[in-house]
This record gives sequence, structure tokens and C-alpha cells, in this order.
Amino acid sequence: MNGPHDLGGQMGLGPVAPEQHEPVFHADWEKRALGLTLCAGAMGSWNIDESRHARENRHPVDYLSSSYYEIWIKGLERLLTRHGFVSERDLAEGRAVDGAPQPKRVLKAADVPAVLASGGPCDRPVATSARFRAGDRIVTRNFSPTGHTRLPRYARGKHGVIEAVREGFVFPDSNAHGQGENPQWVYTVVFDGRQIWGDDADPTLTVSIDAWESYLEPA
Amino acid sequence: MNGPHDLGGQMGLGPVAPEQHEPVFHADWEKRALGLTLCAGAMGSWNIDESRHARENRHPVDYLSSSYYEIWIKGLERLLTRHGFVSERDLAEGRAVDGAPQPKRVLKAADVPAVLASGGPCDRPVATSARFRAGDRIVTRNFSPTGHTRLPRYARGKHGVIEAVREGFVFPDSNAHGQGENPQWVYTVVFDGRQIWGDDADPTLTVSIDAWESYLEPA
Amino acid sequence: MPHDHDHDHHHDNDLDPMDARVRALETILTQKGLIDPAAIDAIVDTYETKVGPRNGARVVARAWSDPDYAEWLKRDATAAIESMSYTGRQGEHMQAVFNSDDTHNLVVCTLCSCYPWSVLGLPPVWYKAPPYRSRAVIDPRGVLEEFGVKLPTEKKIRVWDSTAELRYLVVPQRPAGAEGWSEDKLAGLVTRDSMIGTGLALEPGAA
Amino acid sequence: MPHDHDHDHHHDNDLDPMDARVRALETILTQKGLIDPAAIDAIVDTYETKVGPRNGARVVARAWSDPDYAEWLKRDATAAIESMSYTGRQGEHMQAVFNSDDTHNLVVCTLCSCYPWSVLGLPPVWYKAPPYRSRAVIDPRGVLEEFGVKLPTEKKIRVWDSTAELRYLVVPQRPAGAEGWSEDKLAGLVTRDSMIGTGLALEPGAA
Repeated sequence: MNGPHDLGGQMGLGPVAPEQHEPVFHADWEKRALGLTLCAGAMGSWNIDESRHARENRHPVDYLSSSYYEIWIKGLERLLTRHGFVSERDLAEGRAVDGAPQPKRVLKAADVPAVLASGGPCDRPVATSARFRAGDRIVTRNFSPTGHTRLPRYARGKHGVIEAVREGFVFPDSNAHGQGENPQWVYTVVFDGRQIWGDDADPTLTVSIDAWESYLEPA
Repeated sequence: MNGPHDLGGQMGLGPVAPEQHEPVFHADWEKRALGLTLCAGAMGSWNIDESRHARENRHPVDYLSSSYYEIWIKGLERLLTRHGFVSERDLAEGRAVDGAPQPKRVLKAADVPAVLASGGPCDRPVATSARFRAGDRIVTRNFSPTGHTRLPRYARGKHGVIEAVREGFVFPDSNAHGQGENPQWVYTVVFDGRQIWGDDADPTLTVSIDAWESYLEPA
Repeated sequence: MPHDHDHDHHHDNDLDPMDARVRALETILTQKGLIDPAAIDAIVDTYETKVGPRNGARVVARAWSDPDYAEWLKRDATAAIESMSYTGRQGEHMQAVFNSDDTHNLVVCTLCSCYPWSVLGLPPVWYKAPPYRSRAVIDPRGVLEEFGVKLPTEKKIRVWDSTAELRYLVVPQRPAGAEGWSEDKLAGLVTRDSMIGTGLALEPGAA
Repeated sequence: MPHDHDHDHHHDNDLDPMDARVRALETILTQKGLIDPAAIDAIVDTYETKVGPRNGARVVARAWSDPDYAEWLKRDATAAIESMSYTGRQGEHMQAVFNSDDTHNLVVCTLCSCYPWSVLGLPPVWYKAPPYRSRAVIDPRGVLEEFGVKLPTEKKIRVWDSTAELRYLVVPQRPAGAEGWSEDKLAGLVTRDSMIGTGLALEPGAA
């Protein structure tokens, strides 16, 4: 979706303001938010793409005025209600009122080190060979999906060069919506900054994205 | 600027929600906001392009959570302070504390009908003849100015057709920043919806913009 | 989802904190002699009682009634509209766009709130608000359905984004069943939304 | 302009209304047996005390010290980093990008907050916030100046937008004056920001 999360090139958002000696967490609730999100994800009822879309699919004012862990919690509440683990009554009362389905698994403290250390690889075998090779000139697709995509608006309909063929990866545009993993080859695509932003762009700038094969056409 | 005002194609902003039997104004302060904006503009210290930029150049959260007359008032305060008519002390105290320069003119009630009836035409003679003719194929420029422009992001770097040659008009991109009227030919340019939004767009859709000549290149 | 607090849309009302802010600004400018508060009254009165969509409706009714006028309106809307004494601010450069059996026209200003004041008065809140401005250019059929307008699938849609100083007046199609009606009576069929393109002219039975 | 109320940036603190909201959610999930609160403690402890930018600094220090390792890191960062036991979540598919005399690398995730947790820990707030995400791809020099980094005008800048599941580790240039230093000592020169590209490695005198 052309949503509020798609921020590349947007102006008016102010200075970066890096914080000196930033702590890992700024409040206890942030710690719990991180842990809850990972524990709930470990139940195995949704994937990372559905989870990203649950965070980004918000009114821009809500998205842009929420801290990042706040967005995570709002996304998590949405996922938990969508999948039936939490009801509106539960949330209204702040305690378990309604029942919940049996999750595929519950992450126990003892298993945390192993689970974090193995992560969740998203590479998958792809039946076909890669359509592009390093050095190929491509043009990115121009589209405007209402669902999840990982092709930012600034990089749509732009000419670039394949810098590297990576691996086959789960396709987020379908996976986020329960339409399967449909793995595709992923490429690192490099654009001249002027191709993206126009002739006034910094001439020393190149920008790359990692793009799924269906985002690309030969140029 | 790639600002919060440039909304074409943005998603997640909710339903249109037209109001039944909508009044012309929803509160008395809206009436005064309209009148103040027009009266202050009539002083002749800024033009409509500077005024538009004063409204759009805001943090997205501020812009998108303000009502339109609220944006007008925030823009007006900015213009009045920029041009020295109102000081921070004036605003802090809610009364005239500091002095102000003599305006070019003050709009009197008796002159309102004539001033509103004549408006402020922006057509200007252009020394050169029009570069394009109806039927010409063009491509819009791709650029990312940090200042004011009237070429929306969705219409940058797109192929279209000149539908009509209009007149010479003041160029907002310079006029908004005190860099002169620099009038240019304006054209109505039509795009196929699929050119703008991609192949999944409504095939019956065409979109037009009115574009200054320097926004366009032959295709 | 009750905990999924999305943005509460801002609606103006009398308790608005903007009230004090605008009063203060008017006080400052009045005390400095920069504005005449009576001029504000005169401006407000103009758009509350004199300039509004009835102007545009009369233009459309005349175009429906008089083919020569319609031709003039198509060719030089600024002059044709001026001949009916509807002139001035935000109507200096007018263009009339005619709906047909083939094509429906819809007007938007994605960048701000450009609108033909001289024929339609001040724009409604929804016209100036982000949902309409963002969606009219990409999903006009979805927007029209929210206005209760369902166009035939094959009807072409032309969206006019008012990015410059031209202001657009949509001339809706004349409904059947109003043959022989006077211009005055025809004007009663022409709604404001039909002149933006978010509506159609009323059917004679509904007027 | 004091009346020009721009958005107040939201900073988390203990009075945050999010506190109650998150507590309630944890209570519900715990009561339903869906989560183990001790697992949350273990996750938090991991990222507070075990997994952080010291991991990445050791990778960089080894690459500085051992040309064969540097070559391996360039060719297969996932394996080279795994050999140092830094594996796991948000580090499953790693890519190391090396700064050079010609080119400075900068990593961003314009669409969300993708970041190489296994080598850098959790991302700082600014990395996840709209100003950095919006500007890094269009005005990287302006962003770098806010971090106190001024690159030579002719130095090329390569911005890596982490749009897929690859995670990028910038290998900063080794500063002069640290010849013969141990890997441990060299790691002390490698700041977190230098591995994102918003900083450079420290000069030996500053470490």
C-alpha cells in the first residue's frame, strides 16, 4: 500500500536528532512490548510479513505520531484479535475473559536462547533459474497495490542495474495476506541518485534496494 | 517539496465522509479565519504561492490532523511574522505590543465587493511562443525540490499527452520564494491511469494536471 | 477493534481552541490598523449569502437550455460565466468540462483546496480533506460510491487535478423528463456535487 | 515562531499511557497460557546484556586484522559471522559492505526498521523514526552532518535500503595509527554508528 510507512524521500519530518548514550530501552513497557511481540510471534499463527503489514496499515497521523514500540503493540493487538487469541472484551477488561484457540507452540524461557539464535530464515528454493544476472539493466514495475509490498514508491518505474543475484526468498506481497510463500529470486538493484530524485540530486549518490524478481522487467 | 500536502495516491486516510446539509462555516472562528486571511493577503506583502507554501510546509502530523481553516491560520501567522507585521510578543500576549510596517494597502469594507469580484488573475504575457501543441507527447520532469512546486509526486517522470495549451501564468516554484513571477506557458496534460498507477489501475481512468512548461520535456 | 485507536477525525466546533487563537490574531491586526474588521464581515456575508453553488447551477441551466451558450461555455468559460456576472476570486480562469454518455468528469485539488469559488462558493470540508484529495485520482469509482453514485463499468472517468490557476466547473448531463423547463426550474436540478463530479444532476421527480 | 505549533516529538517515558496497555496485554496472554512471562525476561536479557554492537565490532576488528577473514566476510557474511557465533534473529541473511577511499556506505530501512540484530543488537530510536528513514535515501550528506560526519565532496555515497530479508553491516575503514593493535583493542574503535554508516571508526587517540 502507498501507506504512511513508505517514507523514502518524504520531507518535513524534522531532524534526525540522535540521542547520546541511548539506553537499549527507554521504559519498562518497551521491554515487555519487545518480548510480547516475539513470544506471540513464536505461536506460529502469522508470519513476519503479515506482522509488518499489521503495523504499517494505519492512518498516517497514528503511524507518524506513535513511537515504534507503540506501533508494534498496536500491530500485535490487531494480529491477536484477527487470529482469535484475544477478544475485544479481553482488551476492554484488561484480563482474560474469553477463551482462545490452542497455539501451535508456546515459547518457554528455557527455549529462548535457541530460538533467538536460530532466527527465522526466509530463503527458499526456487524452481526456476534466476531471470537476471549481475550487470543486467532493469526497470522496476510501477504499481499501486492496496496490500503489502516491499517495493518503495520512490523506486517504482525506475531504471537500475542488477548488482547481485541473492537467493530465493519468501514473497512478502502474497505471504502477508495468507496467499502463500511463493518464493522468488531476490536481487540487489542499484540506482543512480539522479534516476530516483532527478537531476538536482547529489551526483555522488547511489541507492540500492533488494527487489523480488516480479518487481523487475528488463530495460 | 515532497510534503504532507502532496496527497494524490496516498492510502490509509479513511473514507471521504461527505456531510449532509453542510453549513458554509462550522464555527464563528472559521468565518474570521477566512476573512483575516483575505484581508491580510490584500495588504499585498505576499502572493498566493508564498501563502500556499506557508500552509503546506509543516510536519505531516500537524498538517494531517489540522482542519483546513486551522492550516490557514497557522500559515497566516507564519506569513505575518515573516513579514514583520506580527511579533512573537504580540502573539504571546494576544494584543498589539510591537509596531508594524506600513502595509501597501488596507482592505476597507466598502471595497470588499469590488476586490472579490475582480480577484487576482495570474495570467501573464510570455515572451516566447509555446513549446508544445495539443497532441504532443511529453514526459514530465522528475525532480525533488525542497521548495514549493505544483507538480505532484504521482505525476513526475510520467508520459502523457498535451490536451490543451492554456495561457502564460505566473510560475509558482519561483514566485513562492520571492524569486519573481517568471511566467511560463501552462498546458493541460492527460495521462492514462495505468501510466500513473500501473497496470492494475482502472482502465477507464484518465487523469490530467495543469503543468508549467518547465515541468515538461518532449517524449 | 476497540484498542486499535486510529486517528480521531478532527471536526470543528464551538469549543475549538482555535477560537481564542483566531480572536487574538484579529485583535492584534485590528489594533495595528492592518485590517478592517468590517471587511471581514463583508467577506463572510459574500460567501454566506451571495456567492455559492446557485451561481454555477444557473450557468449549467443556461448551457442546458441554450446550445450557443453551451458552445461559448465550452470555448471560453471565463467569458461565458462573466456574462452572467459571476466573476472574481478563485474564478479568474475558468474551464467548463461537460459530462457525456462516454465520460464522467471529476474535479479535485490533490495539493491544496483549489475550487471555483465564483460559481460554487467555498468548498465543503470533504473537498479540502485528505481522504478525498488522496483517493479521487487513484480510486474515483470508490469515492463516487461513497457519494451514492455508481457509474456503468464502461463509462470513462476523467479526473481533473487543479494544480494551476485554472478552475473547473463540471457540467453534468441534463436528465430526461425536464423538457420545456425554464432555466430557473432546471437550475433546481443542479446540485453542487454534480458540478464537482461527485454527484449527478437530480432527476426531475426528485427536485 | 511560538504559535507555529509543530508536532511535538513523542519520547517514551515512565508516565507513558502505553504502560497500562502493554501490562493488560501481557496479563491477558499469560492468563490464557499463550505466553510465558519468563520468556519475555529472557528475551529482554538477551538484548540488554548479550547481543549488541560489541558483536559487530569484533567482526569488524577481525576483518581489519585478517585479510582472509575480510575476504570471507565480503563473500559470505552469514557464514563468516556465524563462525564467530553471532547468529540468529534478524541476522539470518547477512551482507557486509566495506567502506573505501572511494565510497561510504549507509544503511537504512525506509519501510520499517530492518536492522542486523545479531551483530548490532536492537536499533536505536532514530533509526526507526521517520526523519532518518525519509532523509537517508535523498539527503544522506545532510543526515551525516547531523551525526557530525562531514565527508569529502567527491566521496561517493551508497545507501542500502533494507527492503528484503538481507541485513547489512557496514565495515568502516580502519583508522591510521592503530598498527599492531590486538583485535580486542581494535574493536574498541568500532562504534555502532560506524557499522550503520552514520559514523566513522574512532581515531586511536579518541578510543
